[in-house]
Amino acid sequence: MITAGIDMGAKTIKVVIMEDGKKVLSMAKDLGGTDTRATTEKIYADALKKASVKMEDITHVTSTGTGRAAAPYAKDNITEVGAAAKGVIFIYPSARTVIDVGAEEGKTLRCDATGKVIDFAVNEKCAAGAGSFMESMARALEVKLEELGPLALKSTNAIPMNAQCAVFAESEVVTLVHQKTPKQDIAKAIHDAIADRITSMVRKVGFEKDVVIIGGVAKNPAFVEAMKRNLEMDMIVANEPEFVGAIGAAIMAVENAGVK
Amino acid sequence: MNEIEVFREWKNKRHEYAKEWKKRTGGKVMGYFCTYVPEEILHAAGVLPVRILGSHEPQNVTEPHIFAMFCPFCRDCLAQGLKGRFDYLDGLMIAQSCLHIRQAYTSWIKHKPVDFSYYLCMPHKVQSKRSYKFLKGELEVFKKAVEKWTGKEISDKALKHSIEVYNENRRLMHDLYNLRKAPESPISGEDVMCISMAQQMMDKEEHNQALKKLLAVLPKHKRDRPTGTRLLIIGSEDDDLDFLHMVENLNKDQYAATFVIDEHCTGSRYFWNEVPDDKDLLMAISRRYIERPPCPTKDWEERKRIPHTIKLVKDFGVQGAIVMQQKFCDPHELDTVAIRKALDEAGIKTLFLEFDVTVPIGQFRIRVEAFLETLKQEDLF
Amino acid sequence: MVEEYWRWKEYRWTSPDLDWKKAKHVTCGVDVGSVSTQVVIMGDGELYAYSNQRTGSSSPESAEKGLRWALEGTDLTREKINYTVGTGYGRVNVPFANRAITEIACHARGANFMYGPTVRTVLDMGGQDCKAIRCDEKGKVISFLMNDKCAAGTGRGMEVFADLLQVPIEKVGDLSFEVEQEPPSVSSTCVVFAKSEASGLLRAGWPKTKVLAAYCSAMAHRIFTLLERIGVEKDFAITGGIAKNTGVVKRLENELKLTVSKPKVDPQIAGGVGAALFAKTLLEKGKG
Amino acid sequence: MAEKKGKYPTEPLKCWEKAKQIREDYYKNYAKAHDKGGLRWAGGAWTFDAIPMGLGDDVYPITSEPYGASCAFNKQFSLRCLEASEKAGYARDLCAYMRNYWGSILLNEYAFGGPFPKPDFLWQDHICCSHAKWYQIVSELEHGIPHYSIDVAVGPESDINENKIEYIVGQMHDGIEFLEKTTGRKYNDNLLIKAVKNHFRTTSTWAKVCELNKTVPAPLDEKSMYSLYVLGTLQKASETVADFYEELYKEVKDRVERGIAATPNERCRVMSDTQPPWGFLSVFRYLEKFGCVSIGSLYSFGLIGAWEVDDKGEWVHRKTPMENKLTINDRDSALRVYTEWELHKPEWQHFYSPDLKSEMMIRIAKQWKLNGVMLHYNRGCEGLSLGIAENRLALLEAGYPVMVFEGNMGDEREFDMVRTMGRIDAFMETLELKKDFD
Repeated sequence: MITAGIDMGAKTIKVVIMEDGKKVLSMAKDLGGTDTRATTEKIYADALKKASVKMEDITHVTSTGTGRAAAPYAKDNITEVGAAAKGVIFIYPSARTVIDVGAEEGKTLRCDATGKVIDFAVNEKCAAGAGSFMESMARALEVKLEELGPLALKSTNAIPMNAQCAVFAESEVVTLVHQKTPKQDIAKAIHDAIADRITSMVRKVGFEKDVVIIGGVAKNPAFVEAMKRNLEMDMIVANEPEFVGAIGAAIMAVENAGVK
Repeated sequence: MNEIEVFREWKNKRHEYAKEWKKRTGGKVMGYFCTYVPEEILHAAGVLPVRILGSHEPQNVTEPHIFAMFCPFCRDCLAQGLKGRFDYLDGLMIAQSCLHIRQAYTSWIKHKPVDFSYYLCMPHKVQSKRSYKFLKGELEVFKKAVEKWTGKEISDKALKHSIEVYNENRRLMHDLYNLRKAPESPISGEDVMCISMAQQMMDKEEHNQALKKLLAVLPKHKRDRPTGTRLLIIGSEDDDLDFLHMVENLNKDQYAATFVIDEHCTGSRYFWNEVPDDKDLLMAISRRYIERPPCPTKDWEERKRIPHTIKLVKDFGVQGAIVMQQKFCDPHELDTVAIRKALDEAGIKTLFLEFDVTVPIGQFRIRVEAFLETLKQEDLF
Repeated sequence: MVEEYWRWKEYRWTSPDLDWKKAKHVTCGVDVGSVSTQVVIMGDGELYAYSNQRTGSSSPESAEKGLRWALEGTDLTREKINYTVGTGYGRVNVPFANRAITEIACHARGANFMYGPTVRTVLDMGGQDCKAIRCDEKGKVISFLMNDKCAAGTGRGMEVFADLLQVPIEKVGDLSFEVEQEPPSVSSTCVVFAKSEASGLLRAGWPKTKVLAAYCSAMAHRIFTLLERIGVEKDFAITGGIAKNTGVVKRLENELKLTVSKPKVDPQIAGGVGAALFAKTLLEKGKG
Repeated sequence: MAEKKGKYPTEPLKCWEKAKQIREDYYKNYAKAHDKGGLRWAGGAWTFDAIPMGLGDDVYPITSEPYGASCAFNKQFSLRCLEASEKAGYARDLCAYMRNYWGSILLNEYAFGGPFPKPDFLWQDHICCSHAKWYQIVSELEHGIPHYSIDVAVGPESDINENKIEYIVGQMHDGIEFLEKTTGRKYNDNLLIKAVKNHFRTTSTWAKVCELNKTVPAPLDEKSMYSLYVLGTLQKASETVADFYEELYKEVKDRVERGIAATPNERCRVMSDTQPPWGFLSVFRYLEKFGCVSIGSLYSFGLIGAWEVDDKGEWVHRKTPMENKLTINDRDSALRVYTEWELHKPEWQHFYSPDLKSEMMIRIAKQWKLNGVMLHYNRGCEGLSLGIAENRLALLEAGYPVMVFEGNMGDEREFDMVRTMGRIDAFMETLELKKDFD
C-alpha cells in the first residue's frame, strides 16, 4: 500500500510518500508562502514524481502540522505530537524522548517502544524557544542564519541573556553589539538562551535514552551542543530532521486506511 | 576600601564562609527564606542562619516545579537548591509571607531533603492586637522544635545574649545608614547592599566587629565621585548589585547619582527596628517582628509603608525614587500604585522598573539616564 | 536572496535655502537607534541637512557613514561643525560626539521643534521600543513610559510582519485600508505568534489587506493602552518610523478620539533634531 | 452538529431554573438593598459571610470572585474592565477577578446593569496574598469604605491548636465590634447562630452532591457543576442556598438511581484543576466529542464543599457539628465551631504544602475512577495555581496521564482557544480516544 504524509508546518511544508509505512519512497518540501494550498499541491506533485507513482496509486493521505486541517488530499489528520513520535520510532526504534524545535514552536515528548506518547509539552505563548527566534537574532547580528551556529561554537564565554521575547531580545543583542562584545559570544548567548528554554521543557516532561532531536533547528550544531551540555547526555540528531513529522503522518495513513 | 571589601568577600564566598563556620564551630547551618524568620532563637541555639538570596544566573531546572507566572526570585532560589549549591545546609525554614517564595521552600525540601525543615506561621494581620499572642505561641512551638533538633535547650541567658547581639547589629547598621544622610555620602548604595547581604548570611558577632572597623574610618572617607542625585530604591527583594553598580557609575559629569536609602527586605526593612525590652523574651521577639516595617503581604488594612517611606525620603534628602519590582511580584504590584502616588504627592519623581533574574542593562540604562535627565535638565534649556 | 520587504528606503536631504556659512553655530545631532541612524545638521537651530539609514552592527561606523552621507554634496565639512550630540542606543559610541543625551529627552525636544511648542505628549515608536513622553512648552520631559517585556507594537514588529505578508513596509498603511469593513484585530500579543495567527488567517483565505488591517489595529490598540497609562494631553505628536504608517496612526487617532499633529519634516529624524538643538543650547551656555 | 452516539440516557436538571433564579435575585438584592433601608457589603467567596448576617435580615453581600467571573463571561465588558485597571496602573498579571472587579468600579458599571452599587463596608478574609489587599484597594477606589479582613493563614488542618483558633476567633470578635461601629446596628447573636448552621448544611451537602459523581456514568459534568456550586460562593450561610443544595442532592441521587448520565457517550473520566477560563467553557463541550467528561475537580469539590476521611479511609462529606452534637448556643461557641470547620477547607490546605493538595487530588483520581487529569495553569489566580507544577509531578508519579494548558480564568487575552484545542487533540490521542462526532 502506498500512502502519503503531509506536514503543514508554520513555515515550510513537507510531503513524504511511503510504501506500507515501511519504506520511504520520496520526500519533498518548500516554503509555505502566502498561498499554502497551491504550494502544497506543487510539493505533492513533486513528491509523486520523485517516487515515480501516480496520484491514483496513493491509497490514503494523512496530514499533520499547524495547518493540518487545511491540507489538500488528506482524508484525516494526526497532531504534530503524535506524528513526531510515530516518525521517530520508525527511524530510531530505541528513541524514548523526542525534542522537536520548529520555526515557531518548541515541543518535547516521551513515548514508548510502540510510539505511543506518554507525556508531552509545547512551548507557551512566547516564541523565544523556537526557530524564528534564531532568525531575528541572526538578522540583528547581521550574519546568515546558517552561519549563526558555527559562529557560536567558536565562543567559550557565557553571557547571561534573558530571552523573554524573540523580538525584544534583539535589543539585548543590539546592546551587546554596542558594548563591542565579540559576535561569537553573542551568538553563543543566543543559543544558550534557547537551549535553556527547551531544556526546561524537556525536564518538565522528563527524559530517558535515547533522546532524538528533530525539526529545522536540529540542523544547528551550536543548539545541539548546548542541549547536550544542559542535559549532560548524548543525543541523536535525526538526519532529514524536518521530514520526521511527515513520515509519521504517512505511517498513520496506513493505519487509518485500514479503519476506513 | 578594605573595610568595605571584607563584606564583599563574605558575600561572594557565602558558601565557603558557611562551610568554614561549620568546621570551626561544629554548629548547624539553617538556610532561610524571608526576613520574618526570628533569627535570635536560632542564634541562641548555636545555629547559623543563612538567608537564601539570588544567584542571578540563567537556569533550566525549575520549570518542572514552579509555574512560570511566579516571580524570578523564587525560581532563582530554588534553582540553587536543586543544583546543590547549598548541600551543606542542616536545616531549611521559612516564615510565612508571600506565596511565591513559599514554593521555593516546599519544592526544595521535597526534592533536596534536609534534616530539619520548618514552616513558621508568621501572622499576616500584624495590625491586629491578637497577632502578638498568636506569634508568641507559634514561637514557643518553634523554639521547642529547634531544641529537639539540636538536642539542647535554649536558655533565657542565651536568648538574652542573642537578642543583644542582634540589637547591636541593628544599631550599627543605623549608624552606617545615618552617614548616608550627609550631603556627600561616604559610601555607595552598591557597597551598602554588599554589607547588608553579608549581614544576612554570616555570624552577627563577626559582622558587628567588621561594622565597627568600618564605622571608625568611614566618616572621614571621601569617594572618587560626587553623590549627585540622591536616590531611594524601593520595592521587592533586591540583591541585584549589577543594577546598582550601573546606576552609580554612569558618566559622572552628566548622571552622577547615589542610592542614599532603600526600602526593601534585603536592606533597611531587615534590620530597622530592635527587639524591645520585655521580661517575656518570646513576647519581646514577637513584638519586634510584628512591629517592624512591614512586607506588603502584611501591610493591611492600613498602609503603614507609606508614612515610613515618606519619613525616609525626608530624613535622607531623597530627590528621586527607583521603584523596582521582581517580575510577577503580586504583593508589590498591590502597593506600587499607592506608593508612587504618595511619593509623587511628596514631590518625588519615580522610575518604575521590573526585575528578572538578570536585568537587560542596556534598556535599563536608557530609562535611568532619561529619568536622571528629567530630574536635572536645567543645562539643556 | 529573497526580497526584504521590511527594508525601507534610506535617503538624505539638504535645505535648498539655508546657508550654513551665515550661521553662528553649526551643530549636529546623531541618533544611532537599534534599527535606524539619523544624522541631522542644523545652522543656528534651523535644519540644514540630514541623512536617514539603517543601523549596522557597529554603531561608530553607522554614525560615521551617516555623517559622511549627510555632508555629501554640500560644501560643509565636519571640521566646521561646532558641537555634536549623540543619542539613541548607540549614543555613547558616536566617535565625533561631544556629549550623549538620551533619545527620550531628544525626541521631546525635537518634537517641540517639528510640531510646535503646543505639543504635550509625544509617542516615539522606535525599532525595539515604544516610548510615551509628556513634556512642557519648552520640550522638557515631565514623565515618560516605555513598553516592557515584549516587542509587540514596535517598529520592528511591523517589519517582521511586512516580511511575512510580503508587502513593502511603506505600503502597509495604505493597503490596510483596502477592506470593506474593519476586521477583528489579531488577538495574539506576541509578534511571532501574531505571525502564526496571520499565517492561519491567510490559510483561511483572508486577503492580505484584511490581515494587515487586523494587525495594524492590534498594534494601534497596544500603543493606545500604553498612552492611556501616562495620559494623553493635546497636542499629540508621533515621532519615529511608525509615524509614517497611516494604517496604525489613523486607527490610533480613532481610539484616542483626537488627531495627531502633522510633522513639517520626516518624523523619523526627531531624535537627531533634538540632539542638534541641545548641541546649540550647550554651545550658547558655553558648555561647548 | 451530528447526533452524539452514546449508550447512556441523559436529561436536563430539573432544579436548573431555580439555581439561575437564586443567582439573579442575589445580584438584584445587593443592588436594591438600600431601597429597603438595608445594607450592602462586599467580600471574597471565602469570607466568613455568616458573621455580617448577625446585623439583620436586610444585609446583602456581593462576593468578588463570582462577580469577577460574571464579568469574564461578557468578553467586551471584561476587556474594558481589565484595561481600566491597567490604565489606573495595576499590573496585568494580578488576579484577574480582582482586575475585572476594580475595572467595574473604575468604569462605574455593574455587570448586571446600572452603575456599580457601592458597598457600605468591606468584610474579607485573608490566606492568599491578594485577599485583604484587594479590598484595601477597593476601599481606596471608593474613597475610604470601612474595611475589615480576618487573617486565616494559621497552618494546615493537621496543626490546628487552641492558639491558632483563638487568634481567628479573637479577630472575629473584634470584627463584630467593627460591624457594630460601622453600621451603628446592634448585633444579633441568634441570627449568627442560625447563619453558621446554614453554612454547615450548605458546605456539607455540596460535598454529598459531589460524592454522587463517583458513579459511572457521572450524573453531573463539571461544566454544569460550575453553575450549581457558584451559589455556595455567593452566600454559603443563607437558608436559600442550604435548602437548594438539599433539594439538588435529592435530584442527583435520583439521577444516579435511574442511571441518568451527564454525557451519553462517557468513555473517559478526567478532572480539571483551578478555575476554568470562564469565557471558554466550550472547552468542556469539545472534550465530550471524544466521550471524555470532566467529573469535577478539587476546585469544584473543595472550594465550598466540606470533606473528611471516614473510617474506611474514603474521602466523604464532613458530618455537620449538629450531627456531631456540638453545642452552638452563644456568640463565642458559634465563632469557634465555625472557625474549626473552616480550617479543614480543602482549598486552604495547599497554601502550606503542595503535597497536601496532591494527596487530595490523587484521592479523587482513585475514588472517582479517573483516566487522566487536565491541569489549568491559571495565570489569573496565583492562589490556586500555587504548587500546581508539583501537583502535576505527583499525579504523574501516581500513574495518571496529565495534560497541562495555560490560560486565565478572567483575562481572555491570555487564553488561546486554538492552541488549547490542539493540545486536547494530542492528549486525546495519548488516551487513544477518537472523536464520536464533529
